[in-house]
Amino acid sequence: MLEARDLRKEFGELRATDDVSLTFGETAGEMVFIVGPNGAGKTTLINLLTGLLEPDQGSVVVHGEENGTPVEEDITEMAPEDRVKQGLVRSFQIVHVFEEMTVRENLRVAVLSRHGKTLSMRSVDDGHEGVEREIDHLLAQFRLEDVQHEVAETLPHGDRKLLDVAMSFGLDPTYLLLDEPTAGVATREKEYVIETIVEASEADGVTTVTIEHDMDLVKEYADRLVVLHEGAVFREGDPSLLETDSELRRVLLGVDE
Amino acid sequence: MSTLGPGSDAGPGGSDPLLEVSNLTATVEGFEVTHGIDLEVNEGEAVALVGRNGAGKTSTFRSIMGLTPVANGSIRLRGEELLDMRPERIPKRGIGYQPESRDLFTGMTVEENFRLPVWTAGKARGIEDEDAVVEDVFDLFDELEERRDAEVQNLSGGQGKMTAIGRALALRPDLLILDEPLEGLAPVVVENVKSYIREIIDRDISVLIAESNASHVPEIVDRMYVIERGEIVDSGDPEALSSDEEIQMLMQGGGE
Amino acid sequence: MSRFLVDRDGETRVRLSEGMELTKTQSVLAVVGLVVLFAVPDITRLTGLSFQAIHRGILFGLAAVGLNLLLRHTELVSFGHAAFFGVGAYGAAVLASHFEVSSGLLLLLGGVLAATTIAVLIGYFVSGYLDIYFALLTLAFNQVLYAFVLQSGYFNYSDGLSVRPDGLNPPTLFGLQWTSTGYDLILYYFTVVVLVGSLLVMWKLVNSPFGRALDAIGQDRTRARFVGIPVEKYVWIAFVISGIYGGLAGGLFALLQLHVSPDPTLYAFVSGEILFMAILGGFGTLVGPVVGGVVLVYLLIQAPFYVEYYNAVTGLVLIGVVLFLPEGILGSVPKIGTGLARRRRDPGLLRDDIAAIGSSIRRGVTRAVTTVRIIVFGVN
Amino acid sequence: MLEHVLNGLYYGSVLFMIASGMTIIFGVLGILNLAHGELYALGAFCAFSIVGFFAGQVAAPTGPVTAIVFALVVLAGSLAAAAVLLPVGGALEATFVRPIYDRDEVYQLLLTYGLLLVLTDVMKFVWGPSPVDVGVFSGINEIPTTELVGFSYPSYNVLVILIGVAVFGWLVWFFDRTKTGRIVRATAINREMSTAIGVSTDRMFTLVFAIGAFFAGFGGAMVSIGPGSASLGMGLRWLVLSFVVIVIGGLGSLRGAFVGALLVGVSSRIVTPYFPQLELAVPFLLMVLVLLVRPEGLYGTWGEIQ
Amino acid sequence: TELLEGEDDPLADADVPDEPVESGLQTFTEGAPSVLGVQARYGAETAVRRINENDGIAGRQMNLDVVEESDAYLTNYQQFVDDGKDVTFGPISSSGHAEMVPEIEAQEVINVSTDGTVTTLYEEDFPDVTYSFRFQNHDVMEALAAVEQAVEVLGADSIDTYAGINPNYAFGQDEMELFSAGIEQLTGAEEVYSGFPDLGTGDMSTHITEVNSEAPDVVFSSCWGGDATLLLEQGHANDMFDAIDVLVGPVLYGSANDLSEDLVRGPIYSGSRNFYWGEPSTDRWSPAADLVDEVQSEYGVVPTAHFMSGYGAVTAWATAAEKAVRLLGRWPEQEELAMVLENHGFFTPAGYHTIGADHQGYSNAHFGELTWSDEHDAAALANVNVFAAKNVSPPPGEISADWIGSW
Ligand SMILES: Nc1ncnc2c1ncn2[C@@H]1O[C@H](COP(=O)(O)OP(=O)(O)OP(=O)(O)O)[C@@H](O)[C@H]1O
Ligand SMILES: Nc1ncnc2c1ncn2[C@@H]1O[C@H](COP(=O)(O)OP(=O)(O)OP(=O)(O)O)[C@@H](O)[C@H]1O
Ligand SMILES: [Mg+2]
Ligand SMILES: [Mg+2]
Repeated sequence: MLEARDLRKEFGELRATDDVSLTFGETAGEMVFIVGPNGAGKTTLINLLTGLLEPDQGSVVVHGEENGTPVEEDITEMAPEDRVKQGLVRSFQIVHVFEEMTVRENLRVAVLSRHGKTLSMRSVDDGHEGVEREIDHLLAQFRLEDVQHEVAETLPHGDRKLLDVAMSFGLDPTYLLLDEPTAGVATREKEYVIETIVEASEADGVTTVTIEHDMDLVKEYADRLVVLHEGAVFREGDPSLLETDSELRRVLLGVDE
Repeated sequence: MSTLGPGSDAGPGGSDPLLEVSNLTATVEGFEVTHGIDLEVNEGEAVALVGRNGAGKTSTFRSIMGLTPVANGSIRLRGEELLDMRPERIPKRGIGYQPESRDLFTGMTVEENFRLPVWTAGKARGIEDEDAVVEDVFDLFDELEERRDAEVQNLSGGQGKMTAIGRALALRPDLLILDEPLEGLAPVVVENVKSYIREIIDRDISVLIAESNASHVPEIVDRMYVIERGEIVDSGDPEALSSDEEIQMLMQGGGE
Repeated sequence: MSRFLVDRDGETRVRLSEGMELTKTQSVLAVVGLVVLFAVPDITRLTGLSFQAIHRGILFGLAAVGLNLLLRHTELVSFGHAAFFGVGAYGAAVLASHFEVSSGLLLLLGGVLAATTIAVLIGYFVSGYLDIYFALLTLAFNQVLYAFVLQSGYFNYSDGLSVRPDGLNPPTLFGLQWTSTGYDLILYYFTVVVLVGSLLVMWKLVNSPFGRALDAIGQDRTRARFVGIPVEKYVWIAFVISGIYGGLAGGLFALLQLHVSPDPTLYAFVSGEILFMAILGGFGTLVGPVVGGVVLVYLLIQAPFYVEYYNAVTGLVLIGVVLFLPEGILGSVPKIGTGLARRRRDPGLLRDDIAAIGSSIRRGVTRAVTTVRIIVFGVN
Repeated sequence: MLEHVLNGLYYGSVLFMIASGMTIIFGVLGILNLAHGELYALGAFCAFSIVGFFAGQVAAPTGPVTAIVFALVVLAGSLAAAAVLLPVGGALEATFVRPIYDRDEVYQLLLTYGLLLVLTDVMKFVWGPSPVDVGVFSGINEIPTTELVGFSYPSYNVLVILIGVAVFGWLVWFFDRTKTGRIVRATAINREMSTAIGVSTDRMFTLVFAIGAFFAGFGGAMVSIGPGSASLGMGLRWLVLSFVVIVIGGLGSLRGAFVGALLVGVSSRIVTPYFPQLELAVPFLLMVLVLLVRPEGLYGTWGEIQ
Repeated sequence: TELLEGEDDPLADADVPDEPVESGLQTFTEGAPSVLGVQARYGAETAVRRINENDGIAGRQMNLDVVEESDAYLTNYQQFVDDGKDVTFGPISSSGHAEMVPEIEAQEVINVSTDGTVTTLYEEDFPDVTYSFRFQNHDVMEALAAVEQAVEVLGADSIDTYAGINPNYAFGQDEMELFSAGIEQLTGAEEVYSGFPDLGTGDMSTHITEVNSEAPDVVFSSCWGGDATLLLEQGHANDMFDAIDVLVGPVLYGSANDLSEDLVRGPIYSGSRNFYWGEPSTDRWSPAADLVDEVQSEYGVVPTAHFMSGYGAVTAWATAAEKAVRLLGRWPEQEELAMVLENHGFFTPAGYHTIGADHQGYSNAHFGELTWSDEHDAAALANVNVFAAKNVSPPPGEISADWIGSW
């Protein structure tokens, strides 16, 4: 279980994250969606959880179990790469991929890293069979086989986004934090993405936290909904809130009822 | 008359279209991204270019502004070929451009972002009273009035979009090109921006808009083109086209 | 297919070891390169080219190969590689003149160890910096080191130290005391062996997962971090490796010059030169920096013997490479190759080339004249 | 102590004039111009010829009034010398630098290094291989500022400090207050959008390069009419020091360059008498310290460089 | 020829090749140190020109190639040897010379260095060499001549404090050390400040300020070239010459062509190396008497000490070669010529020189007051003192520091 405790982040005057306390993955394989208006602090929250930003206050805690007794570890100070090793993995709203590598090479870096092989001196072309098979699997999962030898920077926007998400999957996450994984992805591919997320959470018990603007998707897939507004948690609960909570509908959708 | 009307050298407005793009093929880093685009914007008309991500809308606009190399074709403004022109002359001929990403002049205030085009192209656009033009823009976007001295990087998404549109307007353009002016905005903000665009059109400025979400389009424009894989596949009345099933299928890939 | 030939992508390749394969053209080029390297002493005797200058160029080229690990893969521009070159050289010199160590190999080892230590230290501080801040921070450490050596009696100030353990004779190589010419030759062949070995190691390195991780860091640090790569640590390791190459080159340089003083080894401009060698030869290639090293050193050292305006000659060569060989000397070879092949088939293209060069020169001149006119007379 | 501080301010002012040109070129064009030191040297050589000619037209000073006239003539001469750098800088930018803006930045390094070497030999061709000195320094020192300061101190140094402050003031005024300056800044921030509002970016870049060259040349003129002389290779030391200054100050920041230059100047002049061994290392140690504490330099960024 | 007079000329019958002697000089040909190097080049070229106008060396003409020494001393020397030079001259740089000595011994082609003033080079580092020589007088001589001059001007009793401003590299540090040793030995004076501005710096004001505040009796400076001009300019501007009693600087005079009339005012003394102007007397020996005019009309400058370094290095070798031919009846081998060069004595316009058994040059040292010469439109020296070689340089084989200690 991943927990945000009283997280606060300020940019000058602006409080982008305002004492947020949340837990994710109380039940393994939970699918949480984070929604909220532009500038609500969604991305900032994920940045704090994954270590891209340091909170001004509060902590990030991972709960686990050791010999049957629950243990908690404060990872607020932990470097992002070490969080990744703990299974805390993310994708980016603004695509971050290795621009000059092909799709396959991009995935290879992720998979090699997961296997802890990045210090190996064995040639990448030979003898990392398991790795190559995993890459093939990822390529198939995200329908990227056709472009596997294309260089990332020449890909259309949608494919780049897919690649970004695919790399996160290649890291074998326990907690997967996805920042608008479907934004800018065409309808058909959107479904692959969501389905892959569902598959991961159901089959592998991955807890996913997804930022999403498309309320139809949220309604369909969310186990739980978190609404952020002006940096703070505005609502938390069942996705049906989107239909029933008029205050929420006003803030989020601009619908006055 | 409003100082925001078309510039002094507005032509007699005969049957010639204001902007005529024909057989345009643009290249990005050696790749053809549009193939033989034909489109027209007449004086006082609002036209939309609609298509999904990667269809070639931005590339077409950038070609018009001289920012993306053109392999083939012609782009004429009132009959004058823009392709032979150095890119910085194009705004001076009367095209104002709001790019897809905000691309504001960061570190400068909102007001300065409005003054800059007047300084650079004011003479060519026949602007005599700089302040009047700037005040007019602020009149149009009165939310920006109180943010006048804010540096633009501190603006919210909606305010930034408005500043980008206002900067294009400060040129006193004859033709305003808006690349996805509604994208990435909260639904509330979308409504506001839409009404501004209608107001601009009411001031006799021709408008060319790119949209990846066809649902907004009928409320704003007179006519629309549908672009797919770098080619114009359809054009006509926005209401009719938007309800067309096939077009809807095509558009579903559109962004948020 | 035999043990040494493999088929990949429909092409037969020569396989050196696991994961190290060369295409046919590459193998031919490699063999030719090796033959030329080993024949340098004879070639220079026959042609009157300067043997010493080529030897020196190869050493700087070796340092540039190390620097290129940072430049090409982590995309960091180091302006401070003379630090390792210089410390490598001084390491050897101190052992020879203060401790009278007479074995050349021990001196070299000492130099490399010293350079490694310095690289570990400097790398610790700079590995978190990017772009020009990285460049200038490395430069600053380089200059601090230079100033320190220049001020220090232990290093004999600007006069530097001799690398002659007994005061007069060069160190022993492989346990033997050689005559002057013999020493130069043996040292040269030793250098070539070291060079080839270092290139193979570098090749292995950049084609390993570690090399890919460095590429990843260079292309997107944030992403690299979020696939679990400890970015600073890896940059640090790469920095040290590239420092070791610098130290190795510097140690060999000490053995070649037999005297080490601060200006030719430790000064910031030497750092610049090492960087320029990598770019000149083609920093996108493995061997390019060596070519760049030989070319630049040769120009810098030998041009004064032939022309009065030798700086301008070197400068024009560099400008020419930048404008006409966009990937550096070696990096542009494939393009030139295909270009030449096309021209052989269609000589008419040659005329176009000449016309193109002519018009580009004309355009440049017109632009410059217009500019001057605007600035001077304020009119267009 | 006060004298050491003044010495530092004097040194820092010269440093600023050279570094300011570099920081402008880097801030707007994104080019780390290695040939900048040679532009500075060129200014020094031009000052030798032009100031020498000007000064030859007036009699050597005999009293305070003639000294002031003399100083004005010399100042006019150095401005004229620096003005030579305007077309030179512009032409260099248009012919050599412009074709490579879109290339990998390392090629810019190699190209400007090539220019550095060529410029050196151009100067060798025009002025010969040996150093030259106009020798008007003592004439300017006839201006009686000594009484103003309250103790014996060279008037020239005071003059240079004043000029340094004036140059800084002018640059800030130009980039912050004038329309052209604001347009240049806008161009630096976003090249494409500047084109889209009608800016000729080519011309702006040429202008900026020319201005940068002008200040390098003016700095060179200050050194050459001062106690120093103009010699081939004089630019290298200042090139490296300019790097240090603009990095300490924060890339692309004029204010940073000013503060950085004065900081380097004053600290090295105060430290030197007590720790003579540190004279060479002080600027670099200062830079390392500043960067370890503030990795982005003292002042934020200016222009498009992050 | 000038070099030999007499009826039965052993040279006429000597077995000497026809082709010209090939020689190479490496020196600083551009930039700040060219103040020294260009003079050395002029000197070497003048010597060669005079040799060739006078039927060469035992009938052989002499060619001279010049190359910039930059920091490629070793490669330069090797290239000269590869090109088949019979002899090489230079460099000026001290570290460069030190670096070259063993290589010269290995290549066995004589090199006569023009400067290369590392004190310990021939005393301790290479006491027993064959092919490597240094024309320049033992560099201890310049620092000690400066000591003697200071004592001569002020008197040993009135020198209580001294200071130094010297360039920040081995030469400057060596010179200051020697000067300190000498002046403390002679007067018991105390060092109050010693600063080392960077070589080729643009500003020395901080050191001058410090000297002013200490107001020592004597300031010693081994600054040369642009640094010398800078020191004098800033010294005047900061009224340093009011604060101190004398400035002694052996290499200041090297900038004779760059100093202006107002700069040489004040208690400034220079000279030392192979000074030849007015002292030694030039009126009876035409090679000396014509020299200044010849150089002025040929190059537009007055010759300085480094001119004599170039001139002397060439002359040392050429006269020795001719002596060897006369002795052997044929052109000597390198080794034979090297033997002749040891303890070889010869004249230049700067007086009589010998190359000691330790391979370095010895001659009288001269020191005088810096003045202005309207005739030559350049700086000159007046009231020149002559210090005999044995008073300012240790005998061959002795270590300078020990020798000074024994004063
Ligand atoms: N580095 C920063 N410096 C200053 N302000 C920042 C920074 N990063 C984010 N902000 C501000 O913090 C607020 C929250 O930003 P955040 O990116 O978390 O929003 P979001 O909810 O992800 O919005 P969107 O849906 O538009 O992506 C915004 O007002 C933003 O402008
Ligand atoms: N730098 C580039 N290199 C290669 N291809 C590119 C590059 N930039 C754009 N493209 C390609 O050009 C095509 C057209 O892109 P364009 O930006 O014009 O589309 P668009 O219709 O504006 O899409 P969007 O709705 O996402 O803004 C796309 O297929 C894109 O992948
Ligand atoms: Mg976000
Ligand atoms: Mg677009």
